[in-house]
Amino acid sequence: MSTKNPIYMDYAATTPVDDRVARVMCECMTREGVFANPASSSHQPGRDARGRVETARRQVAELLNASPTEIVWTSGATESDNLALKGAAHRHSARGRHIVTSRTEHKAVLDTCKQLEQEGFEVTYLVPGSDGVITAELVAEAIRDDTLLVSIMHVNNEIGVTADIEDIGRLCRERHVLFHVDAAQSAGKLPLDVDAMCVDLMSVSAHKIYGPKGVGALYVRGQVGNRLEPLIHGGGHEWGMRSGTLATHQVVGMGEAFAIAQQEMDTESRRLTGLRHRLWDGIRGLGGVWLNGCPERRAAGLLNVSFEGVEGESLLFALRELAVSSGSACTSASREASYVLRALGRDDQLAQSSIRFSLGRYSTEADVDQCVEIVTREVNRLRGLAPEATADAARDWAV
Amino acid sequence: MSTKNPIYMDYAATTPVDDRVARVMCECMTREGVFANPASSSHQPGRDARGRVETARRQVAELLNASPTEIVWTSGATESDNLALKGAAHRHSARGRHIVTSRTEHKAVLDTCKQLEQEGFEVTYLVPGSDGVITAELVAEAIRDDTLLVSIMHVNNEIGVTADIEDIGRLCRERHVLFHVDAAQSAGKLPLDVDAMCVDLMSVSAHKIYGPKGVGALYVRGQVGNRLEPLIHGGGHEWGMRSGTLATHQVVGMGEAFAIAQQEMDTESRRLTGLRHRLWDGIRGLGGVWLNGCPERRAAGLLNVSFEGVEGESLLFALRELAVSSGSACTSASREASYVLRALGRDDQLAQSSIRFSLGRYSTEADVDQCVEIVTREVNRLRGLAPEATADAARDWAV
Amino acid sequence: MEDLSYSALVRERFEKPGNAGRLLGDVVTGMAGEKAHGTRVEFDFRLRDGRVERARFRAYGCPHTIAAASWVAEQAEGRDLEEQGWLDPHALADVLELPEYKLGVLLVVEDALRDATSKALRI
Amino acid sequence: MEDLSYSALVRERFEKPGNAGRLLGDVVTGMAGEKAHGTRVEFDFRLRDGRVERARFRAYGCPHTIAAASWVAEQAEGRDLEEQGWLDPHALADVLELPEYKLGVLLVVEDALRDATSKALRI
Ligand SMILES: Cc1ncc(COP(=O)(O)O)c(C=O)c1O
Ligand SMILES: Cc1ncc(COP(=O)(O)O)c(C=O)c1O
Repeated sequence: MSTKNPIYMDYAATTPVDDRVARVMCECMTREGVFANPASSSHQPGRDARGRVETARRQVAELLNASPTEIVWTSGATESDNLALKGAAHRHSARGRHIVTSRTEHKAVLDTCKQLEQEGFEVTYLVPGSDGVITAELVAEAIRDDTLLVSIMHVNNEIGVTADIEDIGRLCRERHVLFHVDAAQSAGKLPLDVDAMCVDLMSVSAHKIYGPKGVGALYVRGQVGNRLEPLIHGGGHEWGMRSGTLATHQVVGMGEAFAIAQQEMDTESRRLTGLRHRLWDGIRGLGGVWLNGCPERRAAGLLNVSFEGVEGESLLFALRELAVSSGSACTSASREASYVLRALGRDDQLAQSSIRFSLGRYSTEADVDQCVEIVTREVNRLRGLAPEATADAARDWAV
Repeated sequence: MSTKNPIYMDYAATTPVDDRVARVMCECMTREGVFANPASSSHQPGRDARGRVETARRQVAELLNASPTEIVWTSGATESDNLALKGAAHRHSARGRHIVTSRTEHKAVLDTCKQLEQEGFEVTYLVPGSDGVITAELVAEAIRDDTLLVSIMHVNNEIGVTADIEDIGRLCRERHVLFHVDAAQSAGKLPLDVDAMCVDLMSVSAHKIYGPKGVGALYVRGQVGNRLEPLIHGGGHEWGMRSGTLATHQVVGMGEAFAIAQQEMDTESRRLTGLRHRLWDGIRGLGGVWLNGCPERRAAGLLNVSFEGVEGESLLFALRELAVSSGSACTSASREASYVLRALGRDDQLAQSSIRFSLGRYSTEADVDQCVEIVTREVNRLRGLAPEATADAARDWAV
Repeated sequence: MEDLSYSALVRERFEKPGNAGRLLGDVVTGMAGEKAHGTRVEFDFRLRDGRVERARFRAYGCPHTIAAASWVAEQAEGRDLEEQGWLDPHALADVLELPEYKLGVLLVVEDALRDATSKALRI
Repeated sequence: MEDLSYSALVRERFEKPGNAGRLLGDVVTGMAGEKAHGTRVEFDFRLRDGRVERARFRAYGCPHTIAAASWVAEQAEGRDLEEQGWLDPHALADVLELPEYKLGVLLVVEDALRDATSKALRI
């Protein structure tokens, strides 16, 4: 079995840069290209670079239905999440010191919240139902008079389930609470509209949607000015909210990636939904498999499945012809089960025997069919090696 | 006069990506390349990406004579400076709450210090002599019992002058004070050795040395572990000091750029010193010109000159066949004179009539000769348009 | 996951685990571990003249568990039941090039072997 | 520096400023501004029959200053000294497409013109 070129099914972890995006990036790198510093306003090459940066800003703004002056470039959604939460908490703590988020958020939000707790903020972590959906009702129960900010992700990166963003947004608007949405997994995949969604802050990243890694943006509602306390000081770029030399090729790549995604969203989303159904239909034939998260409310290309009767590490190794993510963080000494799957109520053992398949722009029917074949063969093989389900094991599966 | 392709003499602002660097970056972007997430340890493409990241880390470490586990990837020197100063101040404030830096530091350090002052830290801003050199004596006078950190840049980005880094480092080591060096302008241009320099923290950037914009690193002395309070939380990448998906193509580009710079440093430095002398010899023929900063202790390619008798904005516009930086920050309504030149004692008017010429890898003798010709022609022309030196003006020039 | 760089022997045994399966008829079965804790190992022994004539294993666990159980089942065949302690988990860890933190799974394999052996001796 | 996008007229006059220089002999010189503040403008007028026969300017300042001084020197030629207030800085700002924050430099130009005119009238 060759593991040279596994079938890539980890688009939720990152995507390759689209060739069209790579092309415009390469125009902004070398001597022949637009390489100058966009902050070098004293000469034409610098102003040319600034022009490219501002075009990209419009492209990103358009996808979110925002104004270009509301887009702040960052180094990725992790930084955007940090800037949104810390920046709002530090700037607006007079409004209150309570934050609402959920247990199934990305670590970029959770670890930032933990840091804010250290600084004296209070955080409520919502627990979704077994379908993984964070509803407006859950949020409504948690909002208090001193709630400053609600931070809920749009599409969960592990299970692909979407939250009730518009309802939550409306609620936050009514209750005069700032609303941050981590849209790293939805930007370019689901329609976004910061007005319709009543969003005040929205984090996006380029590399989840065929742009480069290492660049993202934060949407910040409102007029130009210091609306957030910056994380990174030094010269006052980006309306004082984020200093540092702008990486022209990176933001230009992000702009192009967002423009392409906007154009192709509808057809691509239908195509991926079809592929995902084909994949699930193939895998469920195995029996003893569980779909994690609500089956309907989900991003097109993401499928997270728990496999009964096979151990997680062996499953992952057996599937090494596939580039997929597992339900456990493989660190050297411990195999911690996914905190997202555990929040949904999966027990450790089943969470560890879970695989996230995420499809994308270059996934084909042939990939899916081959994937189904490999999964079927290997899960059957491993189950064949395993002891019969004992009373003990049966208890495990009754989740 | 065509301004289509001005002669690029702004290498201190940013450099184009070297073709050799662009090539390795392109290997890590598209479908055919090493595009996976370096954090995706569950599959081979992810492990391949991690491998490339770690090779790059060794390349960067080597240039600094550091160990790879002491290199933390960031989005650039601005972030590195912020992480170094805030990270050390927040983690080690028990050591004291006093910081020593200089008036001629980059805004990434100065604005960060201002922020720390807001938080209750006390900062001493050293003022160099008219040669711009920050000496160990200056630092020694400022260090107190409660001094936590000294932050001094190696090469000044506006005037190219070098600080007494080794002496300052030895002093800090003796006094048990942390020592941060902003080496954004010296990495790859002057020999660096974190041990010989007794440096605890060192900021570097890729785009000043023919790598990509948007990636940098912070050297953090010592054993693996949370040595600094992170700015950006979320998953605990980079030994907990900097979270976020690593941008493979960016760090790989930085690694390659550093490796190339290390190889070519000696010959290139001699070549650029020659070009700089040629440029200065040409320009000084004009008369009424002042070299800013110490004439000897400087980075090879940087020359900052004040021109008497010509107004800054007109000078810059007249020199638009050259891509150079000016001694004033051109913002729409105000033309603030360079705070660095002012710290050296230049008055506002002369500071505004200053030009930074910075040469680099693609600068040629022909470029320099053409530059001298243009500068001579235009300065003479503008001086010809100006009123004679009045008593008032003569006073100006007697700086 | 540089840690998932399994040794050649582990890979081979994981792919084509010798002595996997179950023995029918007159066998003793030793077992140890719990699936809920990630590792479960069972050995079937068919005995003849105080020896293990045939041995088969079943395992739920990581690749090292499967490889180790397969190796042990193979090595058990033909051995005198009185030969105790022939399995040295540390030596096996060396053979399979196990990372240290995986020693625990070998102890489960060893327990299952002991269980089978002691049941066999009791017959 | 989108702000450095000078209008075509400013560019033209900056490149080839008409009426630059100095008049020798019997002239009046008006002046305003200080180099130390970034703008200094001087006009030389040669008079004949109560008119400005020739006008020349010298300027230290931004491109707008140079362009404006050149324009004013050109426009001044041939004018009756008694014709006051022909220079409307706001109108000139429009002609040169000056950004609003640059109005200050036009006032210096206007002051220099006034100074020259009033000196001329006093002769
Ligand atoms: C939901 C979510 N938020 C944040 C991030 C972090 O984004 P980045 O990789 O751009 O730092 C990711 C992906 O890694 C994500 O899936
Ligand atoms: C001395 C110095 N420090 C810091 C920086 C900031 O680096 P970066 O552009 O990578 O954010 C620069 C250049 O911009 C610099 O010259």
